[in-house]
Amino acid sequence: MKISKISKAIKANDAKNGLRRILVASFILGITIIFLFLYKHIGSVDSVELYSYYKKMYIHDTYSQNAVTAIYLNYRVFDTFFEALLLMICVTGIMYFFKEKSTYNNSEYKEKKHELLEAALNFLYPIIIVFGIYLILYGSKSPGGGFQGGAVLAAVFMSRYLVNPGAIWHVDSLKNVEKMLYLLIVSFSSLLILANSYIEFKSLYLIIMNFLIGFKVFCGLSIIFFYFAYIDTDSLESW
Amino acid sequence: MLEFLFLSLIIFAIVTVQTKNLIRAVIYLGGLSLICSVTYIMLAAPDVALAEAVIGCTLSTILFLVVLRKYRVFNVCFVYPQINIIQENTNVQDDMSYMDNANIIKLVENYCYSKELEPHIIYSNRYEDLITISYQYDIIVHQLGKQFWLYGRKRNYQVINLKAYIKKNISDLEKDGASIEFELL
Amino acid sequence: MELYYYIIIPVFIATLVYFLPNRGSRIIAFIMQLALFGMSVYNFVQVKDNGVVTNYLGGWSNGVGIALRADSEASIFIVMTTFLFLITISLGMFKEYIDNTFIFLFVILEALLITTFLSTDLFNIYIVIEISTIAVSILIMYKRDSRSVYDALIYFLSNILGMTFFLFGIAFIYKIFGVLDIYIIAEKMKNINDPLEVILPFGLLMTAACLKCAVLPLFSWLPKAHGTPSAPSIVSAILSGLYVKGGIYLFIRLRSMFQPVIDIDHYFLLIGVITAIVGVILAILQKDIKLILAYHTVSQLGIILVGICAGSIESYYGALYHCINHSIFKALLFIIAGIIIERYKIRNVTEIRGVFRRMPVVSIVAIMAIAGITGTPFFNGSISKYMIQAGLEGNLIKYSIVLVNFGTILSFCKFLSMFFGKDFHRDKGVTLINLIKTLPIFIMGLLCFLLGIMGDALLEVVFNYRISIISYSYLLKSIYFIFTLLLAIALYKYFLSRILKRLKPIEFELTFNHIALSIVVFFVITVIFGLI
Amino acid sequence: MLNGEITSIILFFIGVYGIIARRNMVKSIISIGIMEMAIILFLLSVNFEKGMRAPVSGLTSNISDPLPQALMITAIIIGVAVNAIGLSLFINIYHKYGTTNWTKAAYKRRQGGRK
Repeated sequence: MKISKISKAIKANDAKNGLRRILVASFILGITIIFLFLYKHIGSVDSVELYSYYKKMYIHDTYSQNAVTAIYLNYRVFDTFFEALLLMICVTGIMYFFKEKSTYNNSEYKEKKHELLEAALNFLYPIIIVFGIYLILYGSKSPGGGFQGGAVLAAVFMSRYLVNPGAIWHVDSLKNVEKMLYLLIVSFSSLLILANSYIEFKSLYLIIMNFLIGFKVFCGLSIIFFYFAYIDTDSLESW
Repeated sequence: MLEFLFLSLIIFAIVTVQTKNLIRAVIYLGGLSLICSVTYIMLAAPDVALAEAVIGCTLSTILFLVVLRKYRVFNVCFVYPQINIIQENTNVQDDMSYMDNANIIKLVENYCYSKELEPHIIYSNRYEDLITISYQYDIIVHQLGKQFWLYGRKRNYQVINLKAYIKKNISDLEKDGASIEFELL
Repeated sequence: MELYYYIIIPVFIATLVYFLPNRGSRIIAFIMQLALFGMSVYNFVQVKDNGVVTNYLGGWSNGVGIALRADSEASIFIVMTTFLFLITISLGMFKEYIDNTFIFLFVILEALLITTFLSTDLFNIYIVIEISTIAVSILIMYKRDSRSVYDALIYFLSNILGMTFFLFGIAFIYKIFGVLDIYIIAEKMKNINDPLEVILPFGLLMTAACLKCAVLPLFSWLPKAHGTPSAPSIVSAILSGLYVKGGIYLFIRLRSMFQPVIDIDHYFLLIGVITAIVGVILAILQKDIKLILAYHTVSQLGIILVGICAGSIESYYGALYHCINHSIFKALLFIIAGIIIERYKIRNVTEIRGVFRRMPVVSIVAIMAIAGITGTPFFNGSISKYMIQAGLEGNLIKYSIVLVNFGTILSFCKFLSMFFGKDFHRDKGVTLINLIKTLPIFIMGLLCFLLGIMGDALLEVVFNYRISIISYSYLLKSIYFIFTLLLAIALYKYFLSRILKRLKPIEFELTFNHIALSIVVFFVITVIFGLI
Repeated sequence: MLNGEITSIILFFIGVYGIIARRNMVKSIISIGIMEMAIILFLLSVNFEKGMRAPVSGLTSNISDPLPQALMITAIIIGVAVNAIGLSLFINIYHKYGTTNWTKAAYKRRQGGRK
């Protein structure tokens, strides 16, 4: 008797939700069609000006073989400046939302160890690390760059967690390294922004910047992942 | 080739939004991200494709999965030892009611639904599991006849809430003559 | 001097402070603020003398790189920013929750705001607003209260959603014009004849800007973010006083960018009026101090929007002047609300009594700020509101602004009643006047008065605009104000206070799904109005 | 018939549908992710024509537009930061309110933010 009542209520609720979703879907469908119609009438005003400039001038201006790197490290380095800041603020926020833990070596994770996986990954680590560093160093010549390389290096950190969740990590030093790297990024990018025409070593500059950004991104993403993996439930409860 | 990729993008997006199960939705999002990455290569943007593959596909998906794994599932391990062990404890020989565990399981499940957790119950009859698997489970229910022992970790706040919940609703169980002991480790 | 220094110095100092011990960092931040304020005043004088300053970062001109541009409006906004941050940081020096992380985020927020005012690149503005959204959502839950987690999530996601629309708009702009610099786009906009060709980027960008300005259907996040219990009062002051002005400034620039093709000022005028009325009605119905102030921010933003879109120069400059005035008295009111909450430990206006006896200096300053916001003669609000009203056409809008002002006075009668009456709580000691703590708020209270007395002179200096305040009409207005005030007090005492005691506080609350729906609906309506 | 821009407009509105229709918080974050992907796809296909080559290794003729690519790397980083912050706030809210549903959370917020 009771169960039938409950199931009836659940069914009624489902029907209501389904109706709402159909209404929303038809509304959105209508908007999409209007949007596509307006998109067909979109104008164009000699819109390839900037594109053709970059196409012609990027090697001459920046000594970079990769046009994308030329843009984000030279023409629009001000964006990159903020992008690195974004990652740092994100890390600050996550550190704030998940309060810091006093000890990281939880015995509860210790038994979870996959030996086969570990053996396979031990073989793979050097390859991944070399690949990441290659992406960073050759970012100004071939596809890749600081962001991608840093993320690949952070993947190493994550796979270590998958293999051996009980390992002890020293994140505090990573945090300080991140701040230090950001200060260096700020100084270097300011150098370019304020005195671009006086810089002689532009190709060296690209490599240094890529290197700094790569390690900054590595630190940031690793810390984010670390805090997610070892969320301290006590700290969430305490406030 | 590109048209095919575009079509699969749309299909994947619809499936991702429509799926009820969150974990599946996250996996579909990862797949969507991977197809996007392939599409970017076809659009002659290898830098973006690399970034999307590493950051969008791998890292975001892992973050989602870590969050979901920690906070959607409530693992319950139900242990009832084999009969020969019970027979050594002679006081429960008279009837076979030790098999009747429905009430306490229902209680735990009700608690989970009220907190929007997914109860994940595993039955076992091997005594030694108690020790070896203790790190994986939020709570372990150990039954001997009409006696139940519940073990949970002190640091797990859900277990503490569950204890309060069971204390509140203990009268249903006591009707059948069952007794419950709750231990925080 | 390069404009880049206004961004690099706060960012560099904030990151450096992150390393240092807590005690020293406050002093460094304070000294940096002082220097920055001096620099911004210097910059303002420079812009005043030599005209618009444009710096091309990295030496790439013509939209290839990113440019910073300071005209007289941007430079006065920067002076305002540095001044308010100077005040708030000097007030925050003595709070125990101020640590390195807080100073880092707070000073970074300043740098981001300055960049919003200076940058001419659409994508750069997008990144800056995105970062500031993250920083603000951390700052508003800085004191860790379980209610504010929800507020922070709503604030965060609805703003991110708005900025997604903004990014899509940027994508269309890039498709049409091929550049990202606002001023170059404005030049190219003259070649476009049909509004149909740019209606999509217009709708998308304006939706995001209006979300930041918190107009009618989209303001649900603002009271939550500004009035949330866990936000330190100096953060609320900055958010309500300054941060929303970033949205207004964005709106002004986007509007002038699209002006040659799409001009739908009458639509935004209507929205502004409705926002002002709804905001003030909701403010009257609140009991929580911070929420009252937050809803007043909504209604004042509506008035500013009306001034910008009214179509006459007088009300446009009036709106800009009202931005400055509003940031001063609203920040001051939030700070005072913080002091009162700290003393009384309750937030309900109907329960707090006898503030004047306990904190006389603070109360005098508060009354000055209230005089500013209600538009009392000789205070700053009266000048800017007078200017906005003078430039309006059409009786309906004029009377609705009068109505809004009456509502503001009525609502602040409720606020005013807090200062009198008997203190029901035990602790009766008069607060000792700490000179260093009181000096900043005293300066701000004085500014409310000075900006009123010397309003015409200041307007001439800042905007090169001479207003002609006819003394006869001003006198008439003063008499009219006194009459309104008496009416409002009577209405409050015999009618409203009794209703409020029984009434449960009504909040204009939407869940996130409804916020998203309202954003989409707003977008559709904007597009329809743009095409008509 | 399907080109990159039309696909991305459709994807964008699928994301919008997800945000409006689904009441789960994680679903909202996922939908915002889909919208961001759509915008990235749009910008990359703005100046793209068939047969273009990647703007790397010193090519200067017939290469795809490098500017959107540089911008979109930024957008991807912003996306992961938004995901991380959104998820961490979500975990907090889940702990405090015990729900992942927007409507229920709004109700509980009105009650004073307890479980």
